[in-house]
Amino acid sequence: MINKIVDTLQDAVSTIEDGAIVLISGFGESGNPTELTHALIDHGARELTLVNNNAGNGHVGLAALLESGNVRKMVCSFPRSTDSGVFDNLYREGKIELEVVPQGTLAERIRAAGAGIGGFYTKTSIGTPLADGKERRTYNCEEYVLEEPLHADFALVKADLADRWGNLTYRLAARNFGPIMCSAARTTIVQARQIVPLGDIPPETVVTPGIYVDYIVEVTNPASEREMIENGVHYVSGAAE
Amino acid sequence: MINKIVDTLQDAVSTIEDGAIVLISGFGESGNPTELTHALIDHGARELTLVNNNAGNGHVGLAALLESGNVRKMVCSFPRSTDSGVFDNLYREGKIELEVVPQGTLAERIRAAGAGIGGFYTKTSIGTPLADGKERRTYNCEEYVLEEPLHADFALVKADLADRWGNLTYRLAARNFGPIMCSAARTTIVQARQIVPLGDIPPETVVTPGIYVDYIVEVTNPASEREMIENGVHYVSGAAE
Amino acid sequence: MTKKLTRRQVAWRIAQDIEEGNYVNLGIGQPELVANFIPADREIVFHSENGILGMGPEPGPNEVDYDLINAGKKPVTMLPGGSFFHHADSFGMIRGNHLDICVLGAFQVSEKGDLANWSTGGPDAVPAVGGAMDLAVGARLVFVMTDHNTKKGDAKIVRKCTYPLTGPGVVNTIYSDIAVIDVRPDGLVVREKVPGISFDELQARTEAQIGGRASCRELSAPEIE
Amino acid sequence: MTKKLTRRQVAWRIAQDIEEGNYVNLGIGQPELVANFIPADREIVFHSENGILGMGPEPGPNEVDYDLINAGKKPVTMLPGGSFFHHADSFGMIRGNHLDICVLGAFQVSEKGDLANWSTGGPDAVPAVGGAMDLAVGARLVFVMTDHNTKKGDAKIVRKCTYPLTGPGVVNTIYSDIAVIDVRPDGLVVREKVPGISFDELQARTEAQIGGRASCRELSAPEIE
Repeated sequence: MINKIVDTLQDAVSTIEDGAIVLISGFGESGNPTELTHALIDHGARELTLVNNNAGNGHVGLAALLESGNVRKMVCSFPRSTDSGVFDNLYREGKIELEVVPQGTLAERIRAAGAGIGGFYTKTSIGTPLADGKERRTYNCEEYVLEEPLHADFALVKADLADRWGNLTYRLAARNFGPIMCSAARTTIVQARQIVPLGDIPPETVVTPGIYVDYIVEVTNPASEREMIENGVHYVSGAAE
Repeated sequence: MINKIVDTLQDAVSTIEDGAIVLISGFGESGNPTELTHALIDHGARELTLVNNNAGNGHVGLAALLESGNVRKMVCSFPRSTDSGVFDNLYREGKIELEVVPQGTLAERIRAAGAGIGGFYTKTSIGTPLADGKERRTYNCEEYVLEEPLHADFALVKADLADRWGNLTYRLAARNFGPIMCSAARTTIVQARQIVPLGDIPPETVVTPGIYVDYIVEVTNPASEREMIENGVHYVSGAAE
Repeated sequence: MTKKLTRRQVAWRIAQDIEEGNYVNLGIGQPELVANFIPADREIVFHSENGILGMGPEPGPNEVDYDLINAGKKPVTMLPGGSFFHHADSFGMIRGNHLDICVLGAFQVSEKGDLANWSTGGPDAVPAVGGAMDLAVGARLVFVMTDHNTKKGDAKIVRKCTYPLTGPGVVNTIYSDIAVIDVRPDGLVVREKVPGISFDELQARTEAQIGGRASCRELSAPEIE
Repeated sequence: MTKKLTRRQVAWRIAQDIEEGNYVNLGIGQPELVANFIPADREIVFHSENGILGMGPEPGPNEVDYDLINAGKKPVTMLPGGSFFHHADSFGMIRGNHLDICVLGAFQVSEKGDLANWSTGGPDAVPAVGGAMDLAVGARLVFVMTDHNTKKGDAKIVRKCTYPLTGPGVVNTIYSDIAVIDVRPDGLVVREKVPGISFDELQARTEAQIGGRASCRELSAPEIE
């Protein structure tokens, strides 16, 4: 019997190795796999490359993972926020590498990796410093830049419902990067708010088919990063102080 | 008030002009917009280029449109079928141009047109005659071929539910080419089994967002091409004989 | 005396140029104000980069749900007819020219419609681009909402942008606090200017050459608190 | 006496090599038979190019719904846990190496694993490729199900394909009516052959050079009506 459900967050992230490229879902604070991210901090894999739209807030979730010192490189479209001091400091001190990618190009590169596309042309960034040094092509009298797929070793994704085959749905706008990240990673690890019996998700409303998912762990009441930040939480491996 | 609903099939197809490139949804007999296709025959636009996975069956729907003499070129992945005599004869008599595209490349070219991609690289067809004369690129030690987006003037698509904004759902596997074709055409024309009040389709289960749709006409009991073929129907403009 | 528009009045002015049935993306920050001033008889569908069509107004205090936020990460609501989709689909929608209008802020706009709005090129700044470059090339019409001059009085509408570009030749219309200026193939043309400023004064506050002296109309907006 | 396998027995043999939890696409025609012989204790997820995961068995006469067909355009059913998606997503799944196995028919397979299964290159034939080229490059393992020789007795397992290719170097294992042959970097290796045929006889019926003389085992299948 196919059963992708694992019992603990620790089990779910246990195969993430040093040097891995890890996609982390979420935008703002919708769709962040905070519990999986904290489990990755505890797991302690080092020299990671992370991919997310942003670069974390406060001292929880993605920001706490950055703060752990285990991240070598951040790939994102918008690292700045009102509360992105952890990343800002690492960057200014030269302790982390940054690759800034336009948001749509970031999404399309992830999608391309999942869909077996060996590169694509976009008009986005033509005429800007972000196109410097990249191959170009003229199509239909307009200039396009070549972008390559963004393959990853792991994806950490937050979903709403899941079943034992790994079929997923997402809540509201928390869908954001989840479906494409699930498809682009060699191993996809999902925290779902609720695991439901196989067949409970109607086949027309499955958003991520189970083929893209490897491990699922149920996190019934996922933390609000906003509330943690407001309460001054600093996540440190093994203990929230 | 936004209202994309039109009263008649005739109104829906009335802007299709001679020489248009027309995407037609469907695979086998699931998702074929048979009534819209017949309306296009009646409308009489000439010198059309059609895009569909196949090339029609019997003498109804797509096959009847081919038989009308109004089609200059067919773009598809698999024109042959047990009952594709109309196309076969046109092709053997040199009366129609054929562009054969691998099925996944066909789908991806349509998707690329809708998504503003100016070309993409696929491994599909490398080493085969279908890659002859096309640009290539090596990515990650493997060879890929460049494919261009497939833009269209019109799409004729069959959906299940629709609302006045043009949001769509599809029945079962009848989804096939519908969503990508809606996005790739300058004007998208939809026949829906049922038009529902705005808000009746939950926002998480909308498959085609209304932004991709221009006209909707309700066809409550769409014809079964299979039954028509079994009953020997030959669709001819203005009358089924 | 020059009667320049408030930001809310500029937002009002932009809203008048958004037509019934338009699909519109409002950039983060000031452009978000535009949503408040859409004429009541027009049905507009608002898009957000994070995968939403059909955003409604700000939620009431008991309706806030942080799984339902806009690109600016502020809570929003959904109108009947809205839909959710993933990020690749959302930016396919943007890049594929399906949005009628996007409204963006600007550091600089050039006389050719070049837009610079993501980086001042400072060596210490953390570079961050977000979806601006995609919106700039993707939307059918790009409206810029900006003060006409910087706080220091420098021109923001310039011959050539000195900041790194977001996109070349992408801007269609500039809505400033003192003028509405269209970017045309032959250069910038003032469509409207506020009363109390002469065309020469407007030119003096605009580094780029502007045309439309004879045809430009009055830019006015209702009092908005 | 050579006891060659029936098609259903070949399908059975292939089914034995499909593992618990595999995602599998069965090509149109003979390969579809494989679904009937999956061991009862293995849960397999079947994919169809037209946008289905989790296909179940043929429907009963009253369950037929022509909106639920497979790539061969035959009515199917859905298992609990199935899902629908559009064609671009379906072929993204194929090209993106997410399928574990696809089973395809063949006109010819070369000693390098080149596959020719879409065109005999005849000048009068209507060219038609469908999804074969995508499956050939996309699936992690490509199994070929084929008669060992043509009806005329010609070799189908050849040094070099004479028909136009579907994909170069894509085949992993050939399941014929008399042998199971793996395509390895150093050439073809017979894993199993039916009793009653000597290795030399098998080589004589195979244009390509075959190895595995010492290690090959017996190919057998239960009687299937």
